[in-house]
Amino acid sequence: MINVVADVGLLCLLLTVALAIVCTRSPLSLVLLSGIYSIALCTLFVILDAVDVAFTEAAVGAGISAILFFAVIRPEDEPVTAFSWPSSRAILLGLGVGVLLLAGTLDMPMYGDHLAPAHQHLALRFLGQSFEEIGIPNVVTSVLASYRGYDTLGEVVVIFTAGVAVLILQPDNKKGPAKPGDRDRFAPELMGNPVLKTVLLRMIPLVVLFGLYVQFHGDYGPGGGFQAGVILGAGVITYGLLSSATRLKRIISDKWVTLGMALGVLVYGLVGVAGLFLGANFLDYSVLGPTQTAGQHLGILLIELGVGLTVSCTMVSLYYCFKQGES
Amino acid sequence: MTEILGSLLLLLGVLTVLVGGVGLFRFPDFFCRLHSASIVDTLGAGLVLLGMLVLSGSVVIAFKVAMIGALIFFLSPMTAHALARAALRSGMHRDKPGSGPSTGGMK
Amino acid sequence: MDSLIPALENHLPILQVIVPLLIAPFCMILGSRRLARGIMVLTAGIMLAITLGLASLTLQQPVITYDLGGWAAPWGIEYRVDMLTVFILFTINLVHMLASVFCLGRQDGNLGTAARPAFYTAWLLCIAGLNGMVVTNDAFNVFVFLEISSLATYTLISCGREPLALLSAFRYLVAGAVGATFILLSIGLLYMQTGTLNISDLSRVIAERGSDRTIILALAFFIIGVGVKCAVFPLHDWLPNAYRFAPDSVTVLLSGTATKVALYVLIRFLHDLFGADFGFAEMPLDMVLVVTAIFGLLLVPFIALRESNLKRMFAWSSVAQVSYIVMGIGLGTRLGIEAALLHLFNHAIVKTAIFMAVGIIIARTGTARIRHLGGMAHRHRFASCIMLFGGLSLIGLPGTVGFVSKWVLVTAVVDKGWWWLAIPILAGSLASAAYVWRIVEIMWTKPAVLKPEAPAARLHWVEWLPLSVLAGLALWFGLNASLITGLASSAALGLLNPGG
Amino acid sequence: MSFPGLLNYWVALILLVCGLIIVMDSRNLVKKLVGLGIFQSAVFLVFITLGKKSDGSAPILDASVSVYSNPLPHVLILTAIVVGVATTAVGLALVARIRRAYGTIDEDEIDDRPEVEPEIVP
Repeated sequence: MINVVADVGLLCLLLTVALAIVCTRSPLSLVLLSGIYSIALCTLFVILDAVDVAFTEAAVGAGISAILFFAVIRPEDEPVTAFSWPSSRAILLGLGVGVLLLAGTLDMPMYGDHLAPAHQHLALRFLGQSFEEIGIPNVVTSVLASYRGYDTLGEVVVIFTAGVAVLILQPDNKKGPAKPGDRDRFAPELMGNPVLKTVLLRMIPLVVLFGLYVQFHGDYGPGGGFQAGVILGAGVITYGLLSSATRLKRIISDKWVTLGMALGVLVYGLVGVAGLFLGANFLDYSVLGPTQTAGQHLGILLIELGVGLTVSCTMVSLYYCFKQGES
Repeated sequence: MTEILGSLLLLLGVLTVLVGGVGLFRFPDFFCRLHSASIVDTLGAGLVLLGMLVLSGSVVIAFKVAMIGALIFFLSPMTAHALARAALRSGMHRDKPGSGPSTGGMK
Repeated sequence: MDSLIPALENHLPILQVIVPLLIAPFCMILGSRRLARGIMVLTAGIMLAITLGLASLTLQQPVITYDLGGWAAPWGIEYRVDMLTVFILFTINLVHMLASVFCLGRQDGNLGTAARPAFYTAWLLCIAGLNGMVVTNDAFNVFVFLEISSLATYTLISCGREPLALLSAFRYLVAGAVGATFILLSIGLLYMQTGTLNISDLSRVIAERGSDRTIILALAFFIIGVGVKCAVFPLHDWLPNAYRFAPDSVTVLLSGTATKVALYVLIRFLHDLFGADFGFAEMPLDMVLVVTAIFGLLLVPFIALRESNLKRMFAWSSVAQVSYIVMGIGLGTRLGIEAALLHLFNHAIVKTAIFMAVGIIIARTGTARIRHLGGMAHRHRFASCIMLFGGLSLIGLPGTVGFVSKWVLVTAVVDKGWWWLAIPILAGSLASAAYVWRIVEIMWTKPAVLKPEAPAARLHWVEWLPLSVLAGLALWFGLNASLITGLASSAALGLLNPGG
Repeated sequence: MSFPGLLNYWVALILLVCGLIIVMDSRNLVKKLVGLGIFQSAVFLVFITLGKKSDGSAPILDASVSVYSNPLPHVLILTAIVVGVATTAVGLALVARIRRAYGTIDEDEIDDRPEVEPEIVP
């Protein structure tokens, strides 16, 4: 009952924020609104039992996306009028499409229906047998890393591709490396503020610790390589914001970041190739250990490390690249 | 007993947040609003977390809730500080409501 | 070593994809542009070899499957190779091989030194994603690899010299992301009603349960989503500018591979997933596809005729040619698919050659404006002749490959009883003759507009070799069509009767 | 319990249309990307809703729980969210470059500029 109330309430919130976004023109307000939207969506995902997804949405929607958007928007983009209705042509088209789609939803199974076809076929085996076959309690991790491990390899490659893309797109810095005294336009208020520095610098080890916890606890609870990578990356970026990107680059240079990005994909891929050499199919972890579950455990541990490495390095690389574009 | 105590704390926390939300709308200028938002945020979230702490059955969950509480205790005032400082730096003053740079949808 | 080769044979389907996928990050680590280029061509060669290996395997065994992670089909992700797969793999890997040789001679893009190896990494990721889409038999896996190739493609396009390349890439990104999300939604709706993601399994379950409104909705979303990726006529908006502003080598690669793979996914999903009975008997899909195709092939040539930029003119022509392929798919018959496949192959070869020739001319003259090209044919004979030959093939003149596929298409149309469709096909060909003639007239008969460039740069082997191979193939398949028609027809047969 | 019924899907549908309207109607490149995010999130909502079982709990095996929601849509959406943020990152990098090249992120202002092509005198 309480779930349903929360579900409906959050749906209303989502609709309100989405409508506000349709009518808003100011980029700053848009980014803030989309952050609120993400948090609402993430809470809704918890209500709908998708804790891993909610975790990711929180890290991505409210975290990375917002940071990236803030790196791109500028005060001079703010329009004179902050609010405008969409054109009537778009509204009409949207309404038309919406009514058509509404008719298409009528055969769908109801909310929470136990007999819905989606719960019958594949899901039965994942829920019923994954513990014997893989031996970890978080079924989402089992499916993600083993049954559909190849999709996850694809996912890591997508992140890597985005990292490569942003590297290619970063403007060539012809002025040479930035001087140590350069102000960080990314977050000017963070630098040289004793309060922030005192609190946040002490937070960084905790953030890193939390990241490692999420990395290695993903088998038993929500979390895993992706979320851990985002958290670790956030910890490193916080340091960059507090001192300066130049300082951070002296500790972790661009080259190492790029290397880590590529290495993560290679780790994942080579775990798969190891299966080939041991006489099994690509990404079959069962042959990696003495027993099937031991092999699956080892394989999942390794590939999650690869995911974490690629994601965290890509985060830092994104920060460097967007930083570069500001000079 | 613990159940009643926990529920009371949760309720109190929610009410506090609600009051803060009203303050956010009713106060005249940026700094008053910030005041309402930040103090209430810390107290309200703290009360809710305390309620959850009381209600949580296991030590592990209680520990995690306590960690979240500690995090909010440190970070929430800090955020308010950063916001206030940013506002002050960009030329917003208490005696001139609504002054300062254009902030999009904000008045 | 002896034991490794038969073992490798079993793993060919996965090697086709993971070889480029894992070499790409390796390329990035090396960080050297020269090495990256060498590796890129080498990888292209290996991929073509793997395709040929797969082709020889499919001759013995019509369907090869491969369970990734060792999980049996509907639970894990499955790779599935049959004649049709091999046909498409051969097309795109052949084009990729030649395009990467061609790429060696280009100093494309305004890239910083640090970003150069990244360009080749993105190139490899793009082709890896496309190969992954072809080989997989899992609906969601299609989406994942579609996104890999798309992200890499946006990046490659944005490397173009002019700043408008950035805006074109952005517009393609938005259109492509909307299309991919439609495909994702379609997969979600299918999963909602069937509980499975494997394409063969999906088709079995749909056949058992029968269709309902949700499945119809899924079909509609799928057609729109994949239509954006194929640049089917009303959804083609991103293509002309993306092709025009992309670096020359990227245009060459994309025109022969990206839209072709999207068309393959369309064929695969319509027949293997939704089932021809559902799509063509229950739903009026044949009418929808054929009507959009008619509009595309009749209207687009007129846009091309008014185009002032050589590269974009041929990009428009690609939109028109896609319409012929869509018409073949829309017929839904065996002959229709055969015609679509033939045209797909021919267009991949011919358009790749044309864009190579265009790239060579643009690199020499420094302009792509059609009115600047007066008299160029006499200065750049080889490239201009190839362009002319390609243009004739686009029209479908007898003796060219274009004739073969259009002939089969007309046969298919008559066979289906829709003989009146032959009229738009002929009209479309005449219209394309108009824009090809315009180029010929300017390049051969008009006086030179531009001063001759300093010593006319000779053609490098990386320029004439791929061009000659493509022209040779086009000529050979045009004169001796039986081999390629045979392949296309058995691929179509394998699609429609998977058992026999 | 049949109350929410198809409500989640309908809301997802409205969000989908909202996202589409933003993408089509907006001329501001940043707003387009925000719209794209909403458009994608609507699809995420469809997937997650279809995986929900009433009175179910998160698919983390535990002796005290008997009904679990369907884990497969969660896996798919995890991947899709990551793909979405990757697209957004590439899009924003493009926007940053477009701003450097044109000094604006408004499509109308960019389209208004005449196309510069090397004009060569014969």
